[in-house]
Parts: sequence; structure tokens; C-alpha cells
Amino acid sequence: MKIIKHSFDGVIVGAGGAGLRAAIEAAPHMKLAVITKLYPTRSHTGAAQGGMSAALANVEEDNWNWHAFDTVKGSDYLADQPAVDILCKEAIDSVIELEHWGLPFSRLENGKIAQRRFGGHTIKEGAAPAFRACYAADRTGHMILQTLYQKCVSMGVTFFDEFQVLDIKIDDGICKGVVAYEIATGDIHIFEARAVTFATGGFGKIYKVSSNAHTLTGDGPGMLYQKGIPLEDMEFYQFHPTGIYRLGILLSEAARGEGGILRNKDGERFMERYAPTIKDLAPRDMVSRAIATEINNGNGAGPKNDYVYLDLTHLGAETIKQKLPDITDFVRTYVKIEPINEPIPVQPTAHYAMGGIPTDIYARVLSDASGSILPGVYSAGESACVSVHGANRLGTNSLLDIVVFGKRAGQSMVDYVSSTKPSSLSENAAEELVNKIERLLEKEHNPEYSVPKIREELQDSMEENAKIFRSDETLNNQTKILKNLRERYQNVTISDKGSVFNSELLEAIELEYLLDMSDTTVASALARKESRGAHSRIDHVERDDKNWLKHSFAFKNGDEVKLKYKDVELGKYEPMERKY
Amino acid sequence: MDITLNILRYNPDSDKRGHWEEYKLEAEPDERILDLLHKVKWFDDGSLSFRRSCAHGVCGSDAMVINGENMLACQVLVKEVSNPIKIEPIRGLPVIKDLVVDMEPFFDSYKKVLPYLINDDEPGERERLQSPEDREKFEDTTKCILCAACTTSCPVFWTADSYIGPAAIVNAHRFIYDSRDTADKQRLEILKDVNGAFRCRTAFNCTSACPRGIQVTKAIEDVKRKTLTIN
Amino acid sequence: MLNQKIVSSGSVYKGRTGMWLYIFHRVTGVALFGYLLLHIISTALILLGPEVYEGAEAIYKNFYFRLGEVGLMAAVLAHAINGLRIITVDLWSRGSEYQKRLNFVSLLIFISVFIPTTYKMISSYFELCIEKSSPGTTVIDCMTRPLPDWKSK
Amino acid sequence: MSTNQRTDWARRQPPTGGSNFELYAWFFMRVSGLFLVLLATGHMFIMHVFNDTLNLDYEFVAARWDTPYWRTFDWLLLALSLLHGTNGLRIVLHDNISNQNLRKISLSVLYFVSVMFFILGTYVLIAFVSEV
Ligand SMILES: Cc1cc2nc3c(=O)[nH]c(=O)nc-3n(C[C@H](O)[C@H](O)[C@H](O)COP(=O)(O)OP(=O)(O)OC[C@H]3O[C@@H](n4cnc5c(N)ncnc54)[C@H](O)[C@@H]3O)c2cc1C
Ligand code: HEM
Ligand code: SF4
Ligand code: F3S
Ligand code: FES
Repeated sequence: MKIIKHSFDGVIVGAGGAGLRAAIEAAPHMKLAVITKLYPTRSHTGAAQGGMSAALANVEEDNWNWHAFDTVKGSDYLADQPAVDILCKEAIDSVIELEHWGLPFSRLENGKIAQRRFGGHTIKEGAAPAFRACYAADRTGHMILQTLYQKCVSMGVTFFDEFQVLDIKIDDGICKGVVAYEIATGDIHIFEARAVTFATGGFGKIYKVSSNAHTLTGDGPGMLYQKGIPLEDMEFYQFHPTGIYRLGILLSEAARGEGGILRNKDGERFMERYAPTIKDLAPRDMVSRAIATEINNGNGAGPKNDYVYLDLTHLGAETIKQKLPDITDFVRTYVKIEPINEPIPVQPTAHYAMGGIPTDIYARVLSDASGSILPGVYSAGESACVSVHGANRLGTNSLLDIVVFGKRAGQSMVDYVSSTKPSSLSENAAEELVNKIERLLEKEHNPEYSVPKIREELQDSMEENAKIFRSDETLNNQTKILKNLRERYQNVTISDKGSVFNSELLEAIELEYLLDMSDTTVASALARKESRGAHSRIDHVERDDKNWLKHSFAFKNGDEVKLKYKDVELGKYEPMERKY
Repeated sequence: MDITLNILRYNPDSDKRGHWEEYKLEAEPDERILDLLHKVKWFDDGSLSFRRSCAHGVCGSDAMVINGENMLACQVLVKEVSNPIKIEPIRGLPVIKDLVVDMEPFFDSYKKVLPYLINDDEPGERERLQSPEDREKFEDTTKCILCAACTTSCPVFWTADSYIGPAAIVNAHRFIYDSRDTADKQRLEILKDVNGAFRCRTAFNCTSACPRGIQVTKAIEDVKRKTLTIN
Repeated sequence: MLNQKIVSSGSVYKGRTGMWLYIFHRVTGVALFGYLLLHIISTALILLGPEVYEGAEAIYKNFYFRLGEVGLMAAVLAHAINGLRIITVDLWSRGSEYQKRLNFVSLLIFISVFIPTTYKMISSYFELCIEKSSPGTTVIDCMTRPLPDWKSK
Repeated sequence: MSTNQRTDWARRQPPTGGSNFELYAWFFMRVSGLFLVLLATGHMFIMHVFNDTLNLDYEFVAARWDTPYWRTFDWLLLALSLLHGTNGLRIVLHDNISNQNLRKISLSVLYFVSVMFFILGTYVLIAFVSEV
């Protein structure tokens, strides 16, 4: 194991949409490195399908204030409204900027960017569904990721591909750099850097059925959590209504935006009962709950009554081919049915983390619930919680989030770097990590304590106890299970002792992050005695603005989670009942 | 269903040569090949290395030779291939370990074709306009996920690794046929090189290998003809 | 590609028709080039006068060589027809869309040209052989023995 | 393995030294191919199908080369197939020999052989005078 040292002004961890956007902003102004455990184009941003919203008003009248209203309402009023205003206002320029960089949006007849409808987006504060989501067929995320990467290539941004960051160095509350593991060789690289942005994406792999990639294990939040930085709003995890049955592969909301309909086993369009005005285009938390309720009431289809149908058969072959080519291909590949003729079996799938590393509107990481800033550390994208999504994210707002706040993270890095002096890290900065790795490599392998075993139990139990519907009972249960898993994790062993592409080693380290994510999710969920957005308690079904209009901050306290709270920043929109 | 997996293993730390390793396992017919690899890795031999991420054919991590053909392991179901299943790393790129190959030469080729929009005109406040017809012209080649299945299926690339490869040409096509781009001449200039588009001998392996269904050979032919008409 | 050789499995890539046609075109092309060189030499001998030239040509006058000539014909025809197919794919903007059909059509054209030419070449050999040889010569004799030299008779 | 740190490919200036050689070579293969269909298959049919090579002798060739028409035909065939074949082999060698020196040597041999054969063939076609 060699130890190699690099010196940079700034480092960006993660090359998904958020990381790349930050890089484009920061690269011209500093010595910058982007470190990513996957080749940039493999990031999960590329899986995003439906679109990114901006009130361009290309199809019909629109206004960013309406977009903000929808976002706040969709968030169940937990979002911080000043941040939402920024998101929705800067959305417009962000989309145009991406277009200028080459993003091949689908087009209207007049040559402008095409826009489609999406769940929870309305005009005139709820009057009717809005055409707001800019898209490129059903591979919008793919195009965003490609375009941002292309832009970075054209700028000559420095990448460290397939380097996994495993430690951040904070001295006296000031960021000094990160330590990374080169996957192809097993070498350790120390990166001196004053400014570090975490854009490591989500952590959907805490659940069994998930639309997330195998690599989405919450590395960024996990790393910071272990250093004592809190994680915000972890109880709010979004379940997307339409994952392919059992596989969890996502079928974008665009399917419903284009007119797809959800049906139960009797063929009934059940969303009419749950959201009479916008029906199938209600926000995700509501639709997921509706599906779960249908299934619980015995209205699910199939031998186990555990799924419902997404019906696209009335859309016609041409629309499907033009607007939903990829997702219908997924159905053909993995379920072997023809979506033009047959409805598709779907079930809610773990999808998006509203919570994460707490940041302010400049993407600066907060070190406590009172708003103190951790100098030099930034976060953007799914790993961060600004919070613009509150208790429930609206579809298309995340692709927006990654570019708007990715850019801000980059700008903040520039500001910080230009006003500070280079920091230095000593050779022994890698010590902690080297010890961790050597422990894993030296310990004799015992299959009882293998990574997959612990991880599988974790995912199964989280699926069982902390998914759409939660209660004191399930969450207490899960707390015990997690405690047990954590104990077993202390003894985790691996069989691969090699230095080249040792992915088993990395999976072992990632498992700890998954445990951190689960601990904080369950602890925050257990404490929050109300139902709001994606967090629904069957023992506290009402929203409780009096006591709970606040963000939870989960701190690491030994092996326990300590919770603190921070008030929501309100604005124009007073909390009101959320009906569609 | 009983499955036999034969995997071509190679560990640079301990092996002088690649060797076949056999694994027997239980699988459902509609499981992905990637799931089988995971089963082997997680419950049999943890040292097996392969790349993967999205598990549904959109990230391009897991191109490999499955029963003699390039595929994404996450995109093929057990029932679609004959048993025993033979798995090898993709060809023409140096193997790092097991099914993991060095992708750097591949990405270097990609970067050679100026894979980004070039247009120095002031774009203005709003989007550049593009008609749906113009947009359609390069739709096919925007789908590329840089998985390298095409390039490593190309018989010319196996023998001549200096060939820039179909994937790079596909990505050049994406911009050459974009009405907003102004640098088609520059890209065609690059692709005129000995190792450029004219190296392609229309073997069509790339087209059959592409997991995104891109008409790769057609894109290459478009580029060749365009070069011909521009000069 | 040192590393490749270490890891190489020796197994064959299951390419489709296009890949085999590419290999086939290359093999026939190289073979034809080789033959072309030989052919130039043997033809050049003509400058040395009738004896030398015909002496050299006489080597060719047996049944095995006729089979070789059929093979040569096959190579030229196949390379030519496949070459035309490649030209179509290259120069016609929709050629690659019709790749499978073009393969099939090429095969059909090849068969429909190759069979009659082969028939003509083989039957003509036996006709000449039986006509020029002493009475009683059988088809088998024609196949096993060199032809008589009827010119210098 | 070296680190993947790279900045060297950042550039926007047009690549230099764009020669059209490969383009023309590629196009030439197609055009010469078309001519060769007439010339090479034509030649094959004349020699092997309409005539029989068993009848091929000095006189036959002499009679054929009596007309400048056939000498031109054969010379075109010689020139085009040599050029077409040489360029084809050039590509084959490029594909299969990655060692730069070895490639240079084998290409030189190829070009030398082709030129010699072209000279030889041309000389035969010009110098031949029937002795009969
Ligand atoms: C199937 C699917 C469809 C979606 N559709 C939509 C949609 O239509 N509209 C919408 O708005 N949103 C959508 N989303 C959500 C949205 O795509 C994601 O939230 C967003 O792309 C996240 O981007 P990111 O940049 O934060 O992270 P990612 O794109 O996930 O990138 C994470 C990066 O971090 C790197 N990384 C992680 N850990 C480490 C480490 N330890 N060291 C180094 N690098 C590391 C990875 O290599 C990767 O480059 C969808 C999500 C999914 C899963
Ligand atoms: C009869 C008509 C002929 C036609 C239509 C024809 C056509 C072609 C074409 C189109 C190619 C290019 C293949 C590609 O780029 O994929 C080619 C290659 C080639 N031809 Fe011909 N050709 C003919 C005759 C000949 C002859 C007579 C020779 C021998 C001297 C020959 C030798 C070659 C060689 C060596 C190649 C290179 C093969 C490769 O690169 O794989 N061809 N031919
Ligand atoms: S063209 Fe197809 S096969 Fe080639 S890299 Fe792109 S997606 Fe993969
Ligand atoms: S396989 Fe290779 S030869 Fe051309 S058609 Fe595809 S690049
Ligand atoms: S794992 Fe992403 S393409 Fe297969």
C-alpha cells in the first residue's frame, strides 16, 4: 500500500450532476480535483428519467412563484422557503445554461424546449397540472450528466476516476482535505485541500427494493456523521410509487405525466378516491401511500396481492415510442411484457433522500442545529439537505437542485479559496484510514460476519419496519435490530485480501455508512410523532405544525443518535392543509 | 433452476495467466446475470471483481463477454442465455482483475473527438432554437452510455488497439449532426486519421453489441460519407 | 497488449454474419493478392518464348489444378460480390439499415453465378480430357492423371 | 498503474496535420473495386468460362495481345488490382502489426514488391512481341 500526496485548493467528492456542476463553476478559479468512485458518466444522475422543472412557460403561462408554491406545498411545508425561492427562480437560467452547453432537450414545433406535466406541479397555485418539466425523452438525467461531463472535458477539469474518498480531515473545525483509496491499486492518496464539496448522491441501498444504484451508500453523509456533523431530516425518505414489481427499477412519473393511469386488481382508477383533482399526478408520498393502502386493503393484484398496475395501453404506440422509450424498454427487458398492450405491475420503491448533510443556501455545511458553519466544507445534490424538498420532494426538482446548488457549492468554494491560505496535511493524515483497511485485511475471514449477510438483514429489516408506514412499534423493533447489526459489524470480515480492485473491502466500509444512514433515519423517525410528507406514522396520522414544524438534526453520540431541532424558515406561504 | 457459471478469472497479485473457474448455483429464470455474479461474490467467492452500479442498463459499468458476445450483465436474464454460462472480460483493453478492464484507453479515444458542443456565437438570453426534425437527426447517438460494448466487440479494435473505436465515432456523430454545433469540420478532421473512422470495415459487431440499440454502424457510415462530401 | 495475451481465453467471439464476412473478405483479398503475384510471374515467362511459357503452363493442366481454379473463381466472385455489398453499405445512406437483406442478396447472387460457372469449368475439363485422350479414358482417369499434351503431338 | 489525473487533453484548437490520405484510400478502394468487377471478374470469365485455360497457350496470348485493346485491358487490370491489393494489405498490416518498427519494415517490403511487380507486368505488356 503506497501513500501518495496531492495538493489542491479544492476537491469535489462525487461526479454526479451536483459534483460536475460545482466543478464547472470552480475549476477556472483554483487548482481543483474531482474525485469519484465511479467513472463520472456512471453516476446515478444518469438514471434520472422524467425531467427537470423550470417555469419557462414554453407551452403555457407559467411563473416561478407558482413553482415555488408547488414545491413548498409538496414539501408539506417543511421546506425552507428562501431556499425554495432560489431553487425556482434560478431554475430558469439553469435550464437555459444547460441548453447552451449542448443538452439535447426534446423540442416543441417552434424549436423551443419541450415541457411536460409532472406530479404535484400546477399552475395558479393548484388550478390545474402545469407543463413545467423540461425533458429529453425519458432520459433527462442521462443527458444532464453527459452534458455536464462534456463541459468538464472541454474545460480540462482534473478527474480522479475510480478513487473512493473514505475520510475527511478536519482540524480545529477547519477543513484540511480528504483521504482516498485508489480502487485499481489499493494505494492511499492524501488530498490537501481547503475547500471540499461532498456530492456523493443518495443512500437508497438501506432498503431492499430501491431505484438506487448499488453504489449509492451514503458515503458523504456517513463520513461527515462519523466526524460529528449532524444529518438533517433523515426520517424523510421518498418512496416512488411506480417501481417495477420486485426489482424496484423506476418507471418515471413522466409515464403518468403523459397520461398513464394507476389501477388496482379490479382495474379501478383508485387515485380518483385519494386526490380527486389531480388524481394520478398527486405528489409521490400521497400516491405511494394510496398504493400501499390499496395493497393493505386486499386490492393489490397478483397471487400475493402485492402490486398494482400502471396502465399505458391507451397512450398509443407512437406516444410511447416518442416520449417514454427507455422505461418501456426496461419493462420489455425485465418483465417481458409489452407495455403498449398490457398494464405493468408496479410497487413503491425506495427512491430519494430528502435528508442529508445540512447546508445553507450557499451550500455551506452546517455543524449544528443553530446554523454554525463548518468552514471549507460544502455539499450539494442528493447528499445535501438545504432544505428545498422538505418532507417530500416533487418530481423533477432534484435534477434542478443538483444544478442550482451544485453551482452555488462551486461559487462558495471559489469565495472561500480566494480568501484563505493553502492548508497542509501531514503524511500521517492517512493513518486512521490505513488502520481501518489493515484491520479488515488482516482479520481472518468468518462467513458469519460477512458484509452481504449483515447488509441483507439490514435491507430486509428496513424494508419491513421503516418504509412507507411506520409506528412506534416497528421503529422500536428496528432500533433493536440495528443495534444488533451494528454489534455484528464490529466483527465484520472479508475474504479478499488483495490490493487490486478489492470491491469487497469497499463494500465493507460502505456498509458502515449504510448503518449510519439507517440509524439516523430510524431515530429521527421514531422521535417525530406526526405524519408529514413521506414520513407517515400510523400511530400519529395528523400533521402537527405546532410541535413539529422543524427540521431534525441527528448527531452521532457514541453508538447512539442524539437529536436536536431547528425551526423551518417560512416565507410567503403559510402552512395549510395539503389537498389535491 | 441449476446454473453453472464459468468465469475467466485473473488476479495480478497471484496469477500468471487467466484461468476458468466454475461455480454452481441456484437461480430464478428471470434473474439478471448481474444477480448471479453478485451471488458468487457475496456467498461464494468474495474476491471476484467486476464493475456495476445502476443494475438496469443505464450506467454502462458492466459490459462483459457473456457466452461469447458483449452484453451488459444487468440487462440479460438467466432464461435468455444457454446454460452453462461463460463470462469473460471485454476484449482489446488490458485486464486489471477478473472482469475489470482498464477503461482509460477507451475514454482517451472518446476525449479525442471533442465530445462537447462547440459554438462560439453568443447564444442570448434564451435557449437556442432547434426544430424537432433537427433534434431527431442525432437522437440515436445521444443515447450512448460509454459502456464500451461496441468498441470491444470490434474485430478491428482487437487487432489494432490504436483504432479510435465505434464509441468515439458515435459520440462525434452526436455533435456533428447537432444543428447547434459548429465544429463538424474539426471532428471530421480528427476522424480522417489512420486510426479514425476509415479504419472501420463494417463488421457490424458493434451494432449488435450496443445495449442501447444505437445503430452504431449507421452512425459511422454517416460520418464517413459526411467526410467524403466535405472534402 | 501483453496483458491481453496473459488473460486471453482462446474462445471465439460470437460475432454475427458481418464479422465473418469481414474476415472472409480479408482472407480472400490477401489470397487474391498472393495469387496475383504468382500469376504475374507465370505470365511474364512468356517473354522467354513459347517453350518456357507452355512448360510452365503445363504444370497447371491437371484436375487438382482445375479444382484450384474453381476455388480461385469462388474467391474472386465472393470478394467481388461482397465488395459490392460493402460499397453499397458505405455509399448508400440507407445501406446499413438493410444490412441483413444485403447479406442475403449477396449470398443469392454468389450462388446463382458460382454454380453455373463451376459446372461449366468442371464439365469443360472432362469434355476436353476425354476428347483429347486416347479412347477408353474414363472420368476417373481424367481426375487422377495429368492431361496429355495435345499441343506438341 | 499511473494515476488517472490528466489535464493534457484539454484543448479546443483544431487538430493539426489533417491529411486526406485515408479518405482517398478508402474511396479509391470502392472505386477500384467497381472497376475490378468489370476487369477482374471479366478476365476470369473470359479465361475460365468462355474459354478454357486448358487451351491457354503461347499462341492464344499472342493473338490476344495482338490488339492494343487487350493489352490496355490487361494493363488496367494489373495496375488496379496491384494498387487495390497493396492498399488492402497496407490496412491488414496496419491492423495486425502493432510494433512500429516491424510495421515500417513490412510496409516497405510490401511497397517494394508491389512496385517491382508493377514494373515487371508493365514491361511484359509493352515488350512482348510474338515469335510466332
Ligand atoms: C431512477 C431514478 C430516476 C430519477 N428521476 C428523476 C427525475 O426525473 N427528475 C429529478 O429531478 N430527479 C430524479 N431523480 C433523482 C435525481 O436523479 C438524483 O437525486 C440526482 O441525480 C442525484 O445527483 P447527485 O449528483 O447528487 O448524485 P449522483 O448522481 O448519485 O452522484 C454521486 C457521485 O458521487 C460519487 N461518490 C459517491 N461516494 C463516493 C466516495 N466515497 N468517493 C468518491 N466518490 C463518491 C459517485 O461516484 C458519483 O459520481 C431520479 C433518481 C433515480 C434513482
Ligand atoms: C473483383 C472486384 C473487387 C471488388 C469489388 C473489391 C472490393 C473491395 C472492397 C470494397 C474492399 C474494401 C473492404 C473494406 O474496406 O471493408 C476490398 C478490400 C480488399 N481487396 Fe478487393 N475487390 C475486388 C478485387 C480484388 C482483387 C483482385 C484483389 C487482389 C489483388 C483484392 C484484394 C483486396 C484486399 C487485400 C483487400 C483488403 C481487405 C481488408 O482490408 O480486409 N480485391 N476489396
Ligand atoms: S454506442 Fe452503444 S455499445 Fe457503444 S459505448 Fe455507446 S452505448 Fe455502449
Ligand atoms: S464492429 Fe468495427 S469494423 Fe466497423 S462496423 Fe463496427 S466498428
Ligand atoms: S450496472 Fe449499470 S449498466 Fe449494468
